[in-house]
Amino acid sequence: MARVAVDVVIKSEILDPQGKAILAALSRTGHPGVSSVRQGKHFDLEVDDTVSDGDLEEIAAQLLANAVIETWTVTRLPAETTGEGR
Amino acid sequence: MARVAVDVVIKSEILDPQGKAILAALSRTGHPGVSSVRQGKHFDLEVDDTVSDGDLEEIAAQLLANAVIETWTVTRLPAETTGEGR
Amino acid sequence: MTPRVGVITFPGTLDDVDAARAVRYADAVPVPLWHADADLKGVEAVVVPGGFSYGDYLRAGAIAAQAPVMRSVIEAAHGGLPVLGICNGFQVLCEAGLLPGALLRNAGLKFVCRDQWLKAENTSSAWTSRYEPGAEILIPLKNAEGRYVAADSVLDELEGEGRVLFRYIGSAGDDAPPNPNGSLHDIAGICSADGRIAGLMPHPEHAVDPLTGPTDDGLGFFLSIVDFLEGAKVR
Amino acid sequence: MNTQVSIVVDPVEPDTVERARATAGQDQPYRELGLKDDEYLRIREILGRRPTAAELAMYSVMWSEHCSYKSSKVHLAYFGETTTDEMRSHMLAGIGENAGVVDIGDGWAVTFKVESHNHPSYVEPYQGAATGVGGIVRDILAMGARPVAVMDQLRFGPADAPDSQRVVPGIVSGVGGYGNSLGLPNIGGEVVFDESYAGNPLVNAGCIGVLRAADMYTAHASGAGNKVILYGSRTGLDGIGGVSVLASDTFAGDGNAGAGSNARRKLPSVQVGDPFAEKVLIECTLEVFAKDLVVGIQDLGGAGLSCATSELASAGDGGMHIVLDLVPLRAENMSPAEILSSESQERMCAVVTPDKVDAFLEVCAKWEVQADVIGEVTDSGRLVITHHGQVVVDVPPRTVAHDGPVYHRPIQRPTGQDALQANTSDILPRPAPAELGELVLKMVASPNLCSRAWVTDQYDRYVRGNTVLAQPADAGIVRVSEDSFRGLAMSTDCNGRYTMLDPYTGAQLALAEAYRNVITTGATPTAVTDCLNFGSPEDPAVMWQLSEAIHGIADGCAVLGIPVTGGNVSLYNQTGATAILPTPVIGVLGVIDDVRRRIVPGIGHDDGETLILLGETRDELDGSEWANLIHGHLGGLPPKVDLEAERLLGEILLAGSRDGMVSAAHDLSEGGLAQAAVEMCLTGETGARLVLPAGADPFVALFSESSARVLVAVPRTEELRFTEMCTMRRQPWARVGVVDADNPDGKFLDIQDVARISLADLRTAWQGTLPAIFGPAILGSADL
Ligand SMILES: Nc1ncnc2c1ncn2[C@@H]1O[C@H](COP(=O)(O)OP(=O)(O)O)[C@@H](O)[C@H]1O
Ligand SMILES: [Mg+2]
Repeated sequence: MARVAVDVVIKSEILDPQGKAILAALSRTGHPGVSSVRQGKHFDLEVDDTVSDGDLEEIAAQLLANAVIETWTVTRLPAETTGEGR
Repeated sequence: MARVAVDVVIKSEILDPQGKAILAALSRTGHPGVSSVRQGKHFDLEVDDTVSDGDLEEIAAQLLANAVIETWTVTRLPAETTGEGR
Repeated sequence: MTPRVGVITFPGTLDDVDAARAVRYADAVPVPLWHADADLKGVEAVVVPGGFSYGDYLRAGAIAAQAPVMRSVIEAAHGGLPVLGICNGFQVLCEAGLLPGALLRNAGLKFVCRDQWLKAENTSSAWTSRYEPGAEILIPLKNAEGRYVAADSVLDELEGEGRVLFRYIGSAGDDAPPNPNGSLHDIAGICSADGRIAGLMPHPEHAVDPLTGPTDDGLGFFLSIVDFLEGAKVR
Repeated sequence: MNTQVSIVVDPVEPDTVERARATAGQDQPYRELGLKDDEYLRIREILGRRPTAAELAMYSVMWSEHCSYKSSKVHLAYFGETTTDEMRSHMLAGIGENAGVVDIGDGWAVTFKVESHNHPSYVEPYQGAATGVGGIVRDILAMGARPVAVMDQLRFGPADAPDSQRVVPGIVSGVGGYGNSLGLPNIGGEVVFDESYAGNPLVNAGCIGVLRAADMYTAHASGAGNKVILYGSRTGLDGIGGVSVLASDTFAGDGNAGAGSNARRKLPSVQVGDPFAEKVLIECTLEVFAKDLVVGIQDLGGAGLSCATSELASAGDGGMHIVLDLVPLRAENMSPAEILSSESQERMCAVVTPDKVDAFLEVCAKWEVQADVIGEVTDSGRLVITHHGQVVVDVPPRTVAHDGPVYHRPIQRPTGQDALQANTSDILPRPAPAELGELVLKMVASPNLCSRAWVTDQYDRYVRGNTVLAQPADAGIVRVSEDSFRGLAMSTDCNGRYTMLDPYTGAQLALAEAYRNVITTGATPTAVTDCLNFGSPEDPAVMWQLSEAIHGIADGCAVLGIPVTGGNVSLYNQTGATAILPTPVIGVLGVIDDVRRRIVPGIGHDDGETLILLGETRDELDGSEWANLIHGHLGGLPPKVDLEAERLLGEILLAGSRDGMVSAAHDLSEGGLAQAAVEMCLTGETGARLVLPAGADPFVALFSESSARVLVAVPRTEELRFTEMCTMRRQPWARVGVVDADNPDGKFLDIQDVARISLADLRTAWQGTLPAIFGPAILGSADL
């Protein structure tokens, strides 16, 4: 069993309405120090040892991300981390 | 200027239908090795030096995540990383 | 003196015209409230209508909950001001902490618009006194994030104190499951302990005239609050 | 391409008019931009020099098929020629404006239009469909109207084709995701599945807007000194994939810019929609209208600023000066060509008198809408655009916006057309009477005839509280405003199979069905729009289909006495060499003076009501859904079209609605009488008994697709009066059954001597199909 994190974000040249709305909210609520927000998707996967990096790449490209407008990163996580703050 | 990643995930006891749907699709498309998928949100922030870790925590807790249903992690990224696959 | 009921408009609010109309149909005066204006204009109750406030891109209602007008509403609500949140409004009230729990993506992952049967559970709240206990009403449901979730302890509390206003019991004219979104305990709406703050996922304001809605079953919410405000009803 | 690198490498020297003069000989990538040699030469002729990169970008996009209608123009002219003054009498704006506008009385006017967004929706289904809705809504807004409803006409490959799993859900949720967020009720549309759309789905989106007749706006920039304000979203690199060749070309050799431009080369010409930005843009725009703050206005759609500036200028006093440095950008160092061609969504361009600029900007600030003065109207007769203080565009605006090329493409009736028409359905084995019951169930469950609820349940039909009829009605109806009972009805239709067999008749059948759908609700048809989806204009056979269809529509409108007020042409819809079925979608707008008398599609008003079939049934099964579903056959001739008969039907239904003689009605189209009867039962959740006319072949009676037919339910007390009216007016009619509301043994559709099917079985068959293929829209807790 391994844990894998896949982060999917909209390509930088493509509009990210979510990020835009959040940035506006932050400046309204007094956080002028934030100059850019992009919202994407975060996936936590649990995979067994049969799943190669190639498989993960394919999974991300085929299912988790939309290659037309998004880019992604695949990260294998050290077993113990839980990926959760508290 | 610093880059910050905030990952927000739904608490494990709460049903995540998106994750379930993706898992189902994965087994249909021949990826039996994946045993669990949870979908959350990923945020890329650009902040200036006036933004403390405390501010980031507040931003995450107040706006980016809802403590009733979600947990989150805040990570300051080394300047150069782009957070994008390709 | 006819009651004055505030109707909030955030950028992205859609059903404010409908909510105002429903208030008028109940012979009260709708008073427009603007998201950026903290002034509640002395209204005696507030409706937070449906829509996609600020786009609802982050989490439904999350950004609206922090708007200046909501800060005033939260304060006034703690002081007993009756508030009804419909759909996005319900989401806003949860995000604002005025009601417990949260509304997540529908179990079916799709936006659902259909005529929904509901069963009245609590008919003593400020917003539901006009309904008979156990009454079944048919009003529109339309949302993508209507799945009510809360910790078991919260659910027990809601059930124990009879704070579930309405439950989903089925849809008109199809074989789809009665619970349209996977809400826990089939919850369609809840209220605060004092029955003054209410949240409902389906849309009573779209069912005030059979010409444009499936029924006029939704009018009860607005008549109830008028009764409440006029003190006509001894609670 | 061998550019004069020595001159063009330096990125600090942009391609200005001055430089264009100095480098007359420089090669330009006009072919990559879709311009033909002669078109490029004409541009050089117009300008008396080579165009700058920015000018080339403007001309190439404005002279494209999509913007210039260069292949269809000569045929579309026929609409004008056939529209009489009488037909024009209620028309406030027609072909040429953003959208047609008709006067509907009481001081109200209506603007409506259907537009295609086919190719983008295949590349990126969700965003393509979403931005399609966004675009048509801005068109309607630009007329000075409040958008009040949307519709969508969708055509896909076979429902069970693998790619449909990607395309169908994506497009449907895109239409819903955008329209729902705007607070516009979706009141109708179409869903059609056919092999020919597999590699080229059709996504047409329609919008209806309402305005006071006196308040109409048009896209023109007059009054030298008036300010040009760009407002809405920022301008980014969206949808400029093609134009990036200019960047790479102009900056060839420059390391960074080269890299950057190569990256841009790969830009998907995909735009991401921001429905929230559009909703705010709508309210903001309606407020500046209400405060009378604008002279002229134009939406930014395809071709972005190139289109808006050149069209505004040429429609006004003919001159305009734009300063690109004032355009708020979302991406760094965009070239003038990129800024001018960007198709970033949710933007509008307004012309405002200087004294009203502040008030205008105030309204925008209230809605948190970015707004900037980017230039002003001049009387120079030229569109001059500067960047970093240098002139990058200096053209006569008309030559960009209106004087594009006009083609007389070769036209050729396909050689196979005769064979196609000769291959009639007579050869197809027909079911035995005993098999008809099963056939009814099979037909109602077919992808083209089954319930559209899986689609329409994803659309908000209630918002704003004026929707009087939406799915599953023949036409959608909305009140023009809450304080009025006056209503608008609209339906759109097209059967591409009929059009394939005979484009002229097929187009008229589409017109006839849309017309019939409107009259079936008790409304009076008033105006027509079209969205002509065809294959490649370079194929003479396709051009024949197009011109035949246009003639069919125009001649049909003349008979019906209602004008075509606008439309849209989408060509190059094909996969490889095979074109889609010719698909001229026709939208008919109707008016109803009192929405309270609308006719509903479901029976159940009263037990024992008589079911009367209006119109004549012939043995017409060529191109039918039966031939398609059971035999995969397409050949022969489409049903006969009789527009006079449709007109008479309209009078009958209007009288029936006015005098309360009709309690329910549903038009007959694909699937014939069987389909209509099933839908009236299921929609009304009430049973019925059908008694087919004596001596009629039950198969033909049930499944023929003869046009000009409507099935109506008539209260017993009104039957005599109604049938006498029909007889008197020579309206063919036949008693074909009764409403069976309180049958003790349950709800059935009982077709005498043929079959008795329970509504439960019919509902399961009718509603089960799309959820089975695309997944249930609703998952109960049980499924979790
Ligand atoms: N893509 C769509 N969007 C909205 N409504 C639709 C769509 N497709 C079909 N509908 C609605 O579903 C109902 C049935 O459609 P259809 O059978 O094509 O109607 P008709 O045959 O009368 O033209 C109609 O009310 C139609 O407007
Ligand atoms: Mg019809």
